[in-house]
Amino acid sequence: MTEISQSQIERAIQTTCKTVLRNELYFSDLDGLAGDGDFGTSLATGYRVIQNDWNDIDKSNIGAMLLKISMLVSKHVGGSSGPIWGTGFMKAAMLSKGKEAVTLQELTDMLGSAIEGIQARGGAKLGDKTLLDALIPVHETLKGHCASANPDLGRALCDCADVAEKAIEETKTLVAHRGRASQVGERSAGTPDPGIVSIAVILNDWCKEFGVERTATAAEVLNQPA
Amino acid sequence: MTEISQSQIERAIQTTCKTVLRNELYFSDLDGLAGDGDFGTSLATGYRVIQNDWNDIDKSNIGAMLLKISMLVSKHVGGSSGPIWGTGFMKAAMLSKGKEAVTLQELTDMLGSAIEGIQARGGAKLGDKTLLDALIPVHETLKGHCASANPDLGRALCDCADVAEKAIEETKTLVAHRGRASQVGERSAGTPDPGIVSIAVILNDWCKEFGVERTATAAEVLNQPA
Amino acid sequence: MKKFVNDPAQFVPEFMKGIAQANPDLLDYTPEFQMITRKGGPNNSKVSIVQGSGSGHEPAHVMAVGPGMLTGACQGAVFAAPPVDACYETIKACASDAGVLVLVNNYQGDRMAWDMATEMATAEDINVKQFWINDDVAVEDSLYTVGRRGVAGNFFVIKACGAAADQGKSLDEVYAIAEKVNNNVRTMGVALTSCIPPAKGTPIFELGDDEIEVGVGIHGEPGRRREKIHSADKITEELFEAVSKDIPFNSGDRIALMINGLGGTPITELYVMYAKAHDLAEQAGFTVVRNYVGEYCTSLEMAGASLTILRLDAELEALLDAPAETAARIF
Amino acid sequence: MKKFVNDPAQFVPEFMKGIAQANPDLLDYTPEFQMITRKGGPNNSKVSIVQGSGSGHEPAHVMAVGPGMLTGACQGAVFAAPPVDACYETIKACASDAGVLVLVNNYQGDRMAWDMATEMATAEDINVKQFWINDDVAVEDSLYTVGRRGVAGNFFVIKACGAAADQGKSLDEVYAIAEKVNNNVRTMGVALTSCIPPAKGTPIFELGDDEIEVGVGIHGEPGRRREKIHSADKITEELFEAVSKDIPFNSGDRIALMINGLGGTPITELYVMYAKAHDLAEQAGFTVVRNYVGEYCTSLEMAGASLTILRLDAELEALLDAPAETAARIF
Ligand SMILES: Nc1ncnc2c1ncn2[C@@H]1O[C@H](COP(=O)(O)OP(=O)(O)O)[C@@H](O)[C@H]1O
Ligand SMILES: Nc1ncnc2c1ncn2[C@@H]1O[C@H](COP(=O)(O)OP(=O)(O)O)[C@@H](O)[C@H]1O
Ligand SMILES: [Mg+2]
Ligand SMILES: [Mg+2]
Ligand SMILES: [Mg+2]
Ligand SMILES: [Mg+2]
Repeated sequence: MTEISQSQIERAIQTTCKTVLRNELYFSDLDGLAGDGDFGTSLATGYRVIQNDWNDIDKSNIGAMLLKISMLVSKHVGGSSGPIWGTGFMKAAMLSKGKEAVTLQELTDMLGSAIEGIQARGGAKLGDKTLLDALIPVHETLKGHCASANPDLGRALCDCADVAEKAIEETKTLVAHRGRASQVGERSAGTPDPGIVSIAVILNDWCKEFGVERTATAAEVLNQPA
Repeated sequence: MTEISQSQIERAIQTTCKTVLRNELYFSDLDGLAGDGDFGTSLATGYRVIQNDWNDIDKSNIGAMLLKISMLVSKHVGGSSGPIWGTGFMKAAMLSKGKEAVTLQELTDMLGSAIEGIQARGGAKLGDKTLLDALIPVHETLKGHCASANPDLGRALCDCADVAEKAIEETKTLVAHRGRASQVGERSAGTPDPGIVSIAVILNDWCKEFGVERTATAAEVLNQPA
Repeated sequence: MKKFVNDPAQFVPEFMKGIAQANPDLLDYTPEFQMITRKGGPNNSKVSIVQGSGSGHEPAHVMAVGPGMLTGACQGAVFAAPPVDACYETIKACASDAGVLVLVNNYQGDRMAWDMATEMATAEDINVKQFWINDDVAVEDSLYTVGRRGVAGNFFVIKACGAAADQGKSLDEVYAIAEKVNNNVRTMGVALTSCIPPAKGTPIFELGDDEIEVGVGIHGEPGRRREKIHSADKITEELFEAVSKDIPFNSGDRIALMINGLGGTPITELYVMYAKAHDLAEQAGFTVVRNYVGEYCTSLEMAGASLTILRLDAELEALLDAPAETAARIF
Repeated sequence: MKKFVNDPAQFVPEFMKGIAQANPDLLDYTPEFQMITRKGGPNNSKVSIVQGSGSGHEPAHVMAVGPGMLTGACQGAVFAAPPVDACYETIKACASDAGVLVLVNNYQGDRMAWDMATEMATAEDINVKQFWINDDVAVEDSLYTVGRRGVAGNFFVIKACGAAADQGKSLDEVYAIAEKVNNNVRTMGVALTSCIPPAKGTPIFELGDDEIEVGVGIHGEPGRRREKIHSADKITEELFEAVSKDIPFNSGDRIALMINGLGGTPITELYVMYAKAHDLAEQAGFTVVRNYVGEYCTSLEMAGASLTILRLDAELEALLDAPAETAARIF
């Protein structure tokens, strides 16, 4: 079955660092519309350390690397994002312990486990207007590709970016039920969720990094700083 | 020699109550231009009590009455105005102890003693831009009238009102050297001193009360609320 | 934004450094985790009490560390829960054979961070219990699925638990006291102005020149409603009504009464409110046994106040009476 | 103007009522003279310390009454000296065979009121001495013919004299301590915003969005200059420089260091300043023996702070150490 190498995962993470740092203010501004405006800064604080400490991160295998990343997040990211992203990396690390490559099925399971962990940690479900509203459809998409005889990684990534982007628009009118945005009640309706936007933007940047052609359509993805 | 009766002094004080209460905000606004804006309120607090307690004030003689008024001021008027006006009434009371009428000379001496007391109390001298810059010329004017063979009370009052009014304009350009206004330095130059204005306004109202014809000319006296 | 700040990103570490420098005999400061602990660390025969939350509520959290109060606390960025590791390190630094009670205001970010930290500490055989404080009556139920917020009532939970722990009570006993205080304490706040988080540089919300936010949260969360400003007495009545009807408190109750300033309101205005609140308490048949007027749980420089009522019994009265010492002090 | 007030004319009596209701075991309140005295009155074998000034500087003045601090104090309207009678009644209520020390900040209105009150009391054979506090270095000389202003250094004069009096020192000895503290204490403040006296309803002065007033007075009097805002460190340096060069203080001095909030500035910003001031003190070779960060002498809700340095000796250190209790308290 189609494999994803450790070096591909490393590239994805390095790309994510750049995406998050470039969007620090933009993500915080989005969070400011209905939340407390700390999302971009909290996330960037962690990814800045990942980028700076990149050479010191244990890369003996995927699991070890993801575990270390989860630890850096736990140490440096505050707010709700620390536990959410830290839990996600931790769960993915546990399913990739000792591995130097993972199959698409394994990657899909890693994401599934991350989603379960995030749900257990924060109690959010689909439709609560959190980044799970992007991650869950992405996970479903990956499951679909796993089921095909000879899955194409590029096609899979492109489809994931599409569903994440779609989630932005689809959840915009919802009222947030989790996180600080949930405490402004109706005021959160009509604004995009910064967590969902961040997932869509990251996936879109991955497409670019891995040479997967795709045209973003959501304003929130197009608007991100160059 | 020309006498001033206790009832005339009572009328003058009652008139002063009305003048001060009517001008509470106006005097405070003037004080606000270069000071702390409490002059009108501080003074009105005292004169309101004098007006309300009027019937209970000991009127067995001029001295007893002025002593009681000095006590009411000491009890109710704060800021610099309490000690200044309280001292003035106290000194005047001491020179009119037991008297049911005073000569113009005695009245002049009462004012002189009040001025001395205020100077001893607050250390201000002529030209420091305080109400002494009105009271001292008024005192000089009274001394002049005393020197005449048969002084005319109405003329004397009118002349006093004139010199007090003149003091407003003459001191406007000075920098205050006493009171809170002195702490704004140069900023006090160009604004009239509220204490001087209050003396001019009171004397002008006494003219009206005692049927002395006079036309006020200073804007600050003309501007007072009707 | 006009504030005494240098680099807004360094605001929290800089003020924590100041607190540490000002209290060398009382506190230890670990900059790596924005953590402050009692000088000399935990006492193995006493339960430790720890807390940690976003910054901006001082003296709440790190300035509540000291004898008779918290054993240790860590701070996140302004209004953001601390990172998991800071929470974990705080538990570890305060680990005691008698156990550790994590006593935190109920917000999602804080809950998640302390949950993870507690799991990590438990995995290392540290005996940890958690308790979530949620005294804010402003938000009744609803949408706000993480539950009611913890605000100034926090002070009473810490004070009572800190005293009980220092008296040698067991972890279960201290936990029971936390429960008792939390069950008997209610708060509601009102904002006259928003605050400005230094890193954000702009107000969290906008209020008109004549508007107040009734039921505001300590991070500037909206409350029950926005209204035209009215007299101190009327505002105090509204807070008193909402708070006293919530449990409800009953005639004959012995109470502690707190008027807490949100950061930008001078003490005199708090006493104007206290005078009214005290009268209302007496009219309601409560006996005001203790009172607290000042800043206990703030929201940066927000102008505003909250009113807290705690129902007392002999045990709680004795615990509030017990001596305590923190960085928040006068002399 | 958004404040917790009812009728602005009743602001002072209402907050004083609140202070009294909140401290029934500590204080007596005489509304007629806006006067607060220690419960039980003066002790005939101890010197009494009294003070009184305009309101708006709380906890200064009436909230400084209590064991180890003032025997009594009275308040005028906001920023206005109290009426003479209030001063006289305060001296009378605190009259002691050991004598009364009137300890007041140096402002014209206050001086005149206390001068008259002192004369009246002396005429009744009460043994009264006066001492005028003038620690503000902002205004150097000049025009301001009533002399330098008294500001936050006030706290140290009260604390030391209060302790000395309670230890049984004679009137002359307590007076000598007031002199010693005043000779060794210096302060300068800075405002980020103006305050609004409730009865006035408008700001005392206007500052641009990026301006600060360096050397501001506690009634909003102008200071040395108006400048663009800069970092907390730079502002603290400027205050430290002005204050420490004034006496001057010398390397090797043992000092008490105070960062005093003017009313609207949160405690965290004060600690950012404290961190810098502490470092500067160490660099200057001073030993910071005691420190005070919080509100001691305010200007209503003004955002701003002042920095105070007091040079210590063994006697003053012991006096600052002595126990004291006032309405300003945490627990
Ligand atoms: N319980 C939750 N589960 C999953 N994601 C969440 C949850 N709460 C918030 N989020 C996501 O986190 C983002 C906000 O992160 P952050 O600003 O760090 O948290 P907070 O809301 O506590 O300030 C939201 O946009 C949302 O996508
Ligand atoms: N030392 C003084 N001697 C005489 N009059 C004074 C003195 N200081 C101030 N005044 C007068 O008092 C007026 C202000 O009174 P008030 O506002 O009560 O005092 P303060 O300046 O202390 O606020 C001034 O306009 C001035 O005329
Ligand atoms: Mg957020
Ligand atoms: Mg004035
Ligand atoms: Mg947050
Ligand atoms: Mg005044």
